[in-house]
Amino acid sequence: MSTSDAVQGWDREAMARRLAQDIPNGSYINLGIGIPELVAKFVPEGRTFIYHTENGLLGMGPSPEEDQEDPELINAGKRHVTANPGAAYFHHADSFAMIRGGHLDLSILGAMQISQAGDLANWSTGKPGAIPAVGGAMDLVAGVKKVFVLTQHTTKTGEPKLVESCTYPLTGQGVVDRIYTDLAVIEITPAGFQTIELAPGVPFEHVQGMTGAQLSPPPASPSE
Amino acid sequence: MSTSDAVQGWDREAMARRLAQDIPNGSYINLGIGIPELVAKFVPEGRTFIYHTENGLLGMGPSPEEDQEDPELINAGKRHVTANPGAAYFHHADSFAMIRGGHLDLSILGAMQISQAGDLANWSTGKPGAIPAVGGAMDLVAGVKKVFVLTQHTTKTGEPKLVESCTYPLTGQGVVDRIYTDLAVIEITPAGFQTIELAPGVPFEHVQGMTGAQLSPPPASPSE
Amino acid sequence: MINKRMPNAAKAVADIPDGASIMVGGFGEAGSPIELLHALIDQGAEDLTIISNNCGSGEVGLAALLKARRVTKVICSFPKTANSTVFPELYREGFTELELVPQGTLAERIRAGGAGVKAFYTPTAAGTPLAEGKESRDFDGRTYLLEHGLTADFALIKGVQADEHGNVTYNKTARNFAPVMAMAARTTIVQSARVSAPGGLDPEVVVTPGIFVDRVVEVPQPAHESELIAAGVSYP
Amino acid sequence: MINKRMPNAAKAVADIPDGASIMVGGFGEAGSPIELLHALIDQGAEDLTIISNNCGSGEVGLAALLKARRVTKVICSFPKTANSTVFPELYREGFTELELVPQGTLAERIRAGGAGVKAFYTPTAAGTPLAEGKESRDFDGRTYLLEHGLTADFALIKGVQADEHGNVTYNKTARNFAPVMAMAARTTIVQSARVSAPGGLDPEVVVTPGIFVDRVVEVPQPAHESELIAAGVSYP
Repeated sequence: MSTSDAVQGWDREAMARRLAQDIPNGSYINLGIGIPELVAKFVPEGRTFIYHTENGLLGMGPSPEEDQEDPELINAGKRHVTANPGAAYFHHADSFAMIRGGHLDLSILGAMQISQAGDLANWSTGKPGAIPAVGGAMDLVAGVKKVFVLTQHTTKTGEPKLVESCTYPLTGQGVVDRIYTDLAVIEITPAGFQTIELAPGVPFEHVQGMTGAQLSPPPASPSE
Repeated sequence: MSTSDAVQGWDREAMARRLAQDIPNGSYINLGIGIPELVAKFVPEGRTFIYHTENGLLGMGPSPEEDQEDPELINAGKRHVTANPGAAYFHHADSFAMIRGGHLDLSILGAMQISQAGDLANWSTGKPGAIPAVGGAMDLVAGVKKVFVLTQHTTKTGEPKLVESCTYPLTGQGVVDRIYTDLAVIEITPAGFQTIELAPGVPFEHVQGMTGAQLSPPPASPSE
Repeated sequence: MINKRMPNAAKAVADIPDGASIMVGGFGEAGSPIELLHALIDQGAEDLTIISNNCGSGEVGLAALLKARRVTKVICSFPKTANSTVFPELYREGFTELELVPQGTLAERIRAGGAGVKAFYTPTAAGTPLAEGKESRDFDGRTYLLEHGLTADFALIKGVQADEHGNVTYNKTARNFAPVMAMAARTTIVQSARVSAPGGLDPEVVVTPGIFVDRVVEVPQPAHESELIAAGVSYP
Repeated sequence: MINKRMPNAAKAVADIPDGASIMVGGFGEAGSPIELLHALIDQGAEDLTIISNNCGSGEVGLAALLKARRVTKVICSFPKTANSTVFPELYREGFTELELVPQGTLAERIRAGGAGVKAFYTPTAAGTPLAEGKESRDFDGRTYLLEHGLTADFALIKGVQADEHGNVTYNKTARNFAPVMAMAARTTIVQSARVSAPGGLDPEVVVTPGIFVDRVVEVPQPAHESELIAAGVSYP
């Protein structure tokens, strides 16, 4: 199975922009490392999001000017950030109380695999000899109200990431609400993967072909 | 059983002064309501004690001048207090983390009954119709490193407070380390009540007579 | 833009329904949100469950809410205080039920509720009458009780300086239960002596981050229980 | 008089014995107590258990302590970072054992250890490989894991402003694990950029109250991991 060159779908920025449209004003959001960080660049007109970084800051702002960096003002990806007006610092137990206690509205994460039951695998390949490292991923998916996955539809080698059941070690069971890929927006429902929207010019059959489990087609009249 | 008029023992202030002598420099102390509060008046020369009040202040100072009172700076007995240099305010979960986590060196409490096994009853008579109220007493005796009871040796009607086993509802089991009364200093040992010291002019037999359980006499050569 | 400011206490508590569970900050009069409580009396909700360390004094604030026969259950560590006559009468009459919880267990249950910790083992109250009916377990030769996290529909708390994002600081020992109650309630309502735009509080000194707070109402000159009682006030 | 000030980092860590368990503050380089860690390398203690979110970067600070083969076990949520080569080698070699704990569970276990909470139920990691060998229990139809409080012999943490009673404040996201580690260690050692007499800190803004701190050492110009690495430093 390999990605067809003829079908382009959304690029990384378009994926992030598409996801951002589905976030209500005033949401408290934790952005995972990588593509999820791009979401902050595409806040829709008239909305304000507040970003939580689990290492102890609510109200995270953009990267600082180069000479304004503080080595002790960083995000979960250990990159320099700033604090917006209205920000607050707190310790790790309080930070994960926000996460575990269901106070955050949305967690946006990358993924290695997502099953049709909403299981997520994104922390380990399970290969012998690999250095295990989990960070806050298991806490986020267990605690945050909604979990959106933002990821390429397939791996770099063209393997499907949306599968019947995960073969990689799980981050959480039945935790994913929606998946935003380069090809489509897909909701996890009791009946499995439900296509909500296709990227422009991407046929449903193509997405199904790139998916390792049954995919329900999008509703007849798109809600857009 | 009634208190003999001929035997005086220590008065309330002398009891508090006697107890204060046994507290090491630098101790973190929670003072119960009533006689225990007097201990702060008798800090031995050269020592500093830091007072914790469970409603959220470490470094509690004495009562303020009359026109300097803040209705929101109070102690656990709801009396106006002050904050010494080096003080800190914190919330109740943190305050009881100090207590339950064993960070306080000493809790000084009043008592209704103390058993020879170190059980303490000091929160309820258990009478039907009484309004139950416990406050932080059970947390203090369960968590603080040492628990000293500071109390009259008998009730106002002459009943012994030191007993074989408590008849009132317990605050904690096996929690008391020492008892300071008007008549004696008594340690709880695996063998029961051990007299450490008698108040000046108080015969051991008198103390035994006022006690509802076997009392071991003080060591032959007093350590004083 | 995010602005959690409410125009007044009445609007802030307007949607509290009959049967709601409400955490009320304060230890004695320190931190008692008198104006929110009086607005709740005016509003009329009844059959309430109140989670609070005390049951108020005199006939103002929390005691006045009880006196108005709006509270059918309290979860509390110390319901009787020097000037407390309202609760004892309602309790003896059988109108208001009491769940008595040791003070530190109450604080920790509220924090657990807010932190997504379902239950925890504590040594407090093991071997006492307050352990009756509770699951216990021995670890390393000591007995611990299983206590469950506590949440509520609403929290009413009192800050000193807040901002429109809901960040809050407190005055001295008025802090007490407020930070953990703000975490544990589905809707947290704060009255604060001052409310600024975002940026008015140093992020290093915020005690309750705004994510835990839903509504903020400015009450510049809050009443103190003891002063109302001394003035002979009986609310309403 | 109470004065927890120590003359220097070497004296502050002098009594840490072989086999000690040590909580080390910091998330990435933010809050990493580099000077205390370097003093511990100089001091020579070995067979240490380190409890920390990461395992350090480059060959300075915590990574240098590992590289000196002093650490036989780490309890950690994310042992590999961009510049981390030391831990992977020791782990593959079998010299350093790893107990992997989700970040929030690690923080909560440390807080529980400090707060006298013996164990607690959390939903994090239920149904994952990190639940293996752990007790689980269903509440209201959801599965929770039983996690145990974590304590240590020592904590090494980094503050920005402290006083001689041991009250501490932190710099921005350098706060991270320090306040809970200070609670959970039997001996807590703080390096702080400034140390004042009692009264130098507003009681309202103290983050770690002095009761949790045993020793304070002033380190006015603390090094940053990234700057040492950029300068090619390999400690010692």
